[in-house]
Amino acid sequence: MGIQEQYRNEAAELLSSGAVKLVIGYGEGSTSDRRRPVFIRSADETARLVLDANCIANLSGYLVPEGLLSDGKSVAVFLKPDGIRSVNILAAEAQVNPDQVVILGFDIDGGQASPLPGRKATDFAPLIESQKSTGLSTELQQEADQLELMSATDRFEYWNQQFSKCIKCYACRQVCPMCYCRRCIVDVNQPQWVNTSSHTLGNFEWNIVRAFHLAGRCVACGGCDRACPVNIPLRLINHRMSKEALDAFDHFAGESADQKPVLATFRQDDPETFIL
Amino acid sequence: MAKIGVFVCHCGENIASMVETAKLVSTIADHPGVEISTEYKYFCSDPGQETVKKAIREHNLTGVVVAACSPRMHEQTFRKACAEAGLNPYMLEMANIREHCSWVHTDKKEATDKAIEITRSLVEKVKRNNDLQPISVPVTRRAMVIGGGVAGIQAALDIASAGREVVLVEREPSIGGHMAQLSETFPTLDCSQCILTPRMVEAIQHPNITVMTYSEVEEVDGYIGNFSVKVRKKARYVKMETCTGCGDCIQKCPVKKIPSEFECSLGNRTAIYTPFAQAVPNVPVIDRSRCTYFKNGKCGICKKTCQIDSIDFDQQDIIETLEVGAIVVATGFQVQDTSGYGEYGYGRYKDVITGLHFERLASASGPTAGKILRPSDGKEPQTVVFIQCAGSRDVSKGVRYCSRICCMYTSKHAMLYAHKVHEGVSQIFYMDIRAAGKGYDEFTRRAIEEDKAGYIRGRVSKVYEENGKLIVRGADTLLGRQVEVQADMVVLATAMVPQHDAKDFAKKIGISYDEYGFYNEAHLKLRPVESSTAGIYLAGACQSPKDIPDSVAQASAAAAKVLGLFSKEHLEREPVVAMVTESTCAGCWGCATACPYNAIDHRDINDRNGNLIKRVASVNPGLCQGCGTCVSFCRSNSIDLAGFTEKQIFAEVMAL
Amino acid sequence: MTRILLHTRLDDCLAAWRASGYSVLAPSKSHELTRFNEVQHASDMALDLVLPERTIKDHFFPQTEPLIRYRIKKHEIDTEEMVPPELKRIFFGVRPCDASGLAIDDPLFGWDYKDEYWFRRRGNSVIVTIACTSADDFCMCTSVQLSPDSTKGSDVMLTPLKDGRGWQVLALTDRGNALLETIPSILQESDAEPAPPASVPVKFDIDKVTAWLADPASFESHFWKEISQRCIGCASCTFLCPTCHCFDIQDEGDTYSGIRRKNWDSCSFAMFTMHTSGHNPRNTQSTRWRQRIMHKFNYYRGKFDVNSCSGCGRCTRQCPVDMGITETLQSISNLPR
Amino acid sequence: MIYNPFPMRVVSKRDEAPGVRTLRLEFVKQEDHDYFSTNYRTGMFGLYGIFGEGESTFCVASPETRKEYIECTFRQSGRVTTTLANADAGDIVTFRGPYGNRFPIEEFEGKNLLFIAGGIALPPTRSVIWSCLDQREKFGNVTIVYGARTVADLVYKDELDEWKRRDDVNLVLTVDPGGETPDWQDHVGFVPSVLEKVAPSPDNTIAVLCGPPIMIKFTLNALEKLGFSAENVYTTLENRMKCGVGKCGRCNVGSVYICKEGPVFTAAEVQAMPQADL
Amino acid sequence: MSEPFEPKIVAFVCTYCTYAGADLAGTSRMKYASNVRIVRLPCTGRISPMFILKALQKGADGVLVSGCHPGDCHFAQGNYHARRRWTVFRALLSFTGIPEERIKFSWISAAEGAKFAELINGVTEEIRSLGPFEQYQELQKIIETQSTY
Repeated sequence: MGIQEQYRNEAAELLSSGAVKLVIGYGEGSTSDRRRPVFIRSADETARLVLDANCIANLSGYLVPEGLLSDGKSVAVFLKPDGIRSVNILAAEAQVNPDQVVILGFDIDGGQASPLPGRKATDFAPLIESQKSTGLSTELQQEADQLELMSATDRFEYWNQQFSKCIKCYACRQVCPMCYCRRCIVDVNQPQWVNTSSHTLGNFEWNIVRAFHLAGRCVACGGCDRACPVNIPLRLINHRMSKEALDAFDHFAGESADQKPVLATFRQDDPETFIL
Repeated sequence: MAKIGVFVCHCGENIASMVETAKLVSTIADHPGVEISTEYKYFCSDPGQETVKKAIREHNLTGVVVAACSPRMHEQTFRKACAEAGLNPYMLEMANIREHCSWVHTDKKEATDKAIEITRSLVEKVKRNNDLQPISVPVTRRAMVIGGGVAGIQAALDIASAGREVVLVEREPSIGGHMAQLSETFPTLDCSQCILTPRMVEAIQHPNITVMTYSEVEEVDGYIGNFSVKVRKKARYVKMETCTGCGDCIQKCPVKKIPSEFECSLGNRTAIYTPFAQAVPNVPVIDRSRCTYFKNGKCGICKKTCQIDSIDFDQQDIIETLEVGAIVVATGFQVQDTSGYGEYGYGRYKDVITGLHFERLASASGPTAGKILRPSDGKEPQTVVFIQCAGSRDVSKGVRYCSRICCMYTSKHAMLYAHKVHEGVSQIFYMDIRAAGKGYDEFTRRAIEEDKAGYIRGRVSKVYEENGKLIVRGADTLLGRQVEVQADMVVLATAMVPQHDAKDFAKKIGISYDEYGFYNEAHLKLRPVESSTAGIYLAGACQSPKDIPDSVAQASAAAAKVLGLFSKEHLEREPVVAMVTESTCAGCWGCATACPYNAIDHRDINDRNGNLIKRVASVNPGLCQGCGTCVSFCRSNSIDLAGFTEKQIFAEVMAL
Repeated sequence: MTRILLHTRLDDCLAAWRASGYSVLAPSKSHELTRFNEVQHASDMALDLVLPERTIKDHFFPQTEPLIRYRIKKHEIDTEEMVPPELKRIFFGVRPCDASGLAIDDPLFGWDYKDEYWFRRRGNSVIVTIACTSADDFCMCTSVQLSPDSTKGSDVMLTPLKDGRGWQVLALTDRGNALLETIPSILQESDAEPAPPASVPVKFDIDKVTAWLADPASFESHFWKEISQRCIGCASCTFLCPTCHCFDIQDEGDTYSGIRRKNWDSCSFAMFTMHTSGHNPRNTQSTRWRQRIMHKFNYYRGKFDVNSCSGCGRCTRQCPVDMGITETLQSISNLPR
Repeated sequence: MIYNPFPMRVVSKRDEAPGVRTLRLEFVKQEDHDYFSTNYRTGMFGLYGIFGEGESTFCVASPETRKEYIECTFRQSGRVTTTLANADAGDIVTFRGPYGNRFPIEEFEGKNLLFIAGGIALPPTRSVIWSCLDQREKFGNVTIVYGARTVADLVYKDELDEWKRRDDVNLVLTVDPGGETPDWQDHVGFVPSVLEKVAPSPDNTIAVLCGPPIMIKFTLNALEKLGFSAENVYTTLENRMKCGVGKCGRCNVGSVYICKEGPVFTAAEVQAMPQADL
Repeated sequence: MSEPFEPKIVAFVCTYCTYAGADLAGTSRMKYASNVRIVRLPCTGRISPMFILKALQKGADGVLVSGCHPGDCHFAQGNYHARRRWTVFRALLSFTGIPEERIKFSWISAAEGAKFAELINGVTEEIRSLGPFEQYQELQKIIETQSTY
């Protein structure tokens, strides 16, 4: 039995037993290589679920909307390890109750989706631990290194070009499971910290602020990068933040549901090489 | 719009000689919202202040900027002037054009331009200032002291003697703490119990002190002036009200071979017991885990023995809630578990003991009645080796810090030993001798010179047994050679560490602690007896290793702080506190995690039917100190700091 | 016989236009994004794209546009209107859907109050459209009563030749004629056959859809909740749409001066209709998606007699969660009657 | 050009109720005044602004019979209204308009008029009231029913007194239960129930009804009970607006743009709109 | 000869240490460059990264952020929190090409008037040698002149 069949059955069982009220998974998309989020509420709909190597979106953000979990019932969600880490952060930041989340975990490797054992976020702790020890993506690091090698002037020019494309559609924010704020900082107008206009200055401010807010929280699911309709390499800026959190503070986002936010905690011996 | 008055002070020549005040005045006069802009020689003088007040009244000013010296100098002066003229004192800002400008620059044009910019920026800020009212917090003028050791007793007595009620909570059956266990005390060698027991008795008899022994703090709610503390009074099974402390029950108790905690297991106690003879209160407790009656329902000899029927097997723990205005934490320390030092043989060889054991051996009321006898065979040891820093200042196995008392008590032990075993030889391995304190260095000199304590500078690598003798192998770093010393007994100067449950306890009462579990003072230098939480004070070794004089001094200092707080019925606090915009708070609790003062709580927002809509952050103005760390954490800008709001700072920057 | 323009003459053509004072914008790729940029050479152009990622709407209704510069003084405020330049511009290689988008928005921007910011840019721009000979899975012009060779909104229509050497050229408007008059010697007469237009399958029955939308009962249909369940509420569909025209007006500046700007806004955003009181008529994503569809295919149509959609398919193509107008309208046309 | 406002000078300001303020504005430039005088009719609205903060939409509260100035009454809530509220006499603010449609008061001539308003919605009603009272002879009976949450929340207290004193106006005041003061002489109760109690005749009567959505809903029921037809009830809608001229898309509800085709509608027209989007 | 470039520098400091240190420099009549404008905050913990961005928007060529030495914070922990934010924010700014040399962080106690004066001179000199931060200022100029397409 393939993973898709296995997970369809499992989803059906969870729904028919009443263990969960909803399964958030992937379904066929508008083209053969696209998958779209689907919301399955009864066992007989589970045939709509698809699970293969095209299922790359991090669905954890769909757990957050107000009211979904307020009835105390559970929801099952298809998640890759990045999504599981997101759930941990959402739990740590009191946005979801992890006891209400049944994880249908899988990973994609070599063009294949394979099941991950475990159903609760805590079951995946060893997996996440091993990811932490492996470190951040070397592909991203190589890409980021290209930028690090540039002079500051060139790097500024690079981002100037990238950010000048931004149209402030906020797809990056809306698709991000971490952007659950009831009111985004850009929508604060007293005072207007971030220029809302999508000129390059406003775009610089927006993208810098978002990256800062994701520091130590981004799990590199790549959602924003894929969502960006103007192809800004957001993955790089977010990766840089993850790297800083890991290198300077040994903080790997979403390690556990009781991880404290990296910017709300400190150690007395935190590094401070740059302070005069 | 706003009507701002700008008052440019010459400060005699101090400002006027470097800043062209006339230009400053006229430029600022053109700034939107500036109603009046004027200059004067000394605005801090009485006529100067009068000018400000008059302008406030005549022009109905909504804000004032005094361009003069540092706000750290005269902010209070001008706030007061504003208030007297009917303007909220927080509608004042000071543009520092003296310390930050005229005094430090040499070019008139540059200084003038800078003064203009500084002033403009503060005009923009003050336009957005809000009327603030000092926060008034009622104070319950009753204190709680947690921990009945010498520090706690001292703090309680000081507060009580000044006429305020105190509740002294001790988790053991008797107050007294570690000091009660000690034999003599350095540097005077007076008997510890002789000086302590009178204070213990004084405490329990003091009309303003309620002593709650065998009781533990379960929960602390509230904030400075208004704490609500839940205390669990553990069941003693002996009625406090009637027991006379005759001790008959103890005599008759058939379970006699229980290692006594007070004696560090060098002696035994019964199942119904007082920890030591001079216990205060002198009322026994039944150790439920050891008592035959509680095990199988048979026995009850104590009950039968008691002539006044003070034994009550049906007693239950009682939770009592107490309202207090201040808390002194004096929960003390414990000695480090030395099991990590396998090479010293502690636990393997009976005659390797800790300093505290030695105190009991040397104590006249101890298991050996003050004779130094070794635990293995009860013989008098002829050679004793003391090992200092057996845990302290050891990054690899022990603790990084110095425990501060070990040098002194080791000297004391060597002296006591010499006094009791006249031919005995004592050898002390040490790293440094730290004897800073009144009479301390003289004391160690005495140990060396009069009582022949042999000091060997170096660390011990191993203690082992050979032919019934302990062999201590170590280095003498002064002579640069290995030494081996035969010993009949080895005493380890173990480190002082926080109580095993210190961190949990800190979380329970809401104070912060360091990496070891010692409680953090609000400021290491300037606020050493205040915890990070307003209204909670620290005394004794719970804050850091301390000897008796320091513990007592800190206890008195904490008591003084409490009494200061209790000097008024209401506490006035600066209104510079954080406030939450509930409609946009997402309840991520980052602010609460970051807050150094535990000033941020959860608040439930319910609909009309009482159903939870959402849970948001809520600032307790009694606890908030106004640092603003929460504000810059909040991703959605849902928390702000009065006096330094986002709007104010934004305006200040955008005017630069 | 028709006039044709050969690929090989395109550079001459560009030179002639520039000499006549035009700047030429064409699809090209820069910094990983395809859009209309000013080009100097034919080789800069990316004419084989089905569609550039961004629309030409951007050049008539910029994402952020200064309206008024203000200087705050003590008792007065100096203002200065910032007038958009009336540039002579040629948009070369526009797709019929994008060209239609401009024509669809014209009545809105001209509705009683004329929005000069739009029309000053419109007035001197020449739209040179190239009919589509290929399409992708997302193209849907045929479903909204347009076509891969639709001339709507265009001034000049270029139809690719079957032999691939160039285009048939047809001026559609006076502006188009005037433009061609600047390059008489570059065009040539030919009877080369045009390539057939791309085949774009019809994806839904627009009449059925509009009829359903016009039915007041449909407004409260449960359909909206289901179809929009995965919508994340970003504005990539609206901002990439050739016809979406909503905007915001914002002041930006410091203590002393600033600029009032007209910025793109989107009905997808929760803040769009939020009153200061906190009341929000469209406070859920489904009501916002309903508004978007209703506005495009019911309200706008009722007012200006045209659907506010040109079938470019960008909304689906770029949607982070694979939604879009096509799926919604398909689902509507498949609803049981 | 299209989005350029008129500079206006604040002449005076008045506190109406807690958080509610009225500004009287005069034109700085004659041509702006001329434009306004030519185009303003009661019911229209404008965008009031301050450069650096933005613009906010509310009605022109002064009547079409008094065009020397513009009055606006608003509640301080957001960034713009807070700044406007802090404006003093002499300060420069801006006005863009007048926009929208109007109450067709010439069609009301010869008819009885019933004005109903709740809370902060009196300002648009007040504009029509004065526009009619200033040519009192053209209309039949005039009844004004006005209610607020509390006595303090009643706006235009001076004018209420004036209307009360006039014998050609029947003023019915009410406050919500619990909102009355000890010396309150008038009704206590919600507007719809007070209206039913007063029971004005629907014959030859036009009703003008302004208030929060929930009040409108219940008052319309009451009017229906009293025999008013929805075509004879006028109301005005307030939505979030940015452009005011039918471009920015914000105020689109159903097939109408409130700013262009409104803000004045008959109850019948309002009922035809998708209610959920209001 | 053109005028030498005078950089505009904005400083965000805590009131208990660095502001007091600056006061001490004043009372000690130390002399330093006049390029720095100070914004006073209660604690470095209050300093949000947004402040730095706004200073740059206002044309600052350099930004200085300063507070109490670790362990000396009046509010016990504010500067530890601040230090983490700075670490992260600095990395972020640097990665987007905002030169590290333009954003300075320091600890200056109330007793370090001399250090304050030296620092101001040092930072001013360094930023003067870097020249105006034209790249960022250009962004502001674009706003004032053009639409963004």
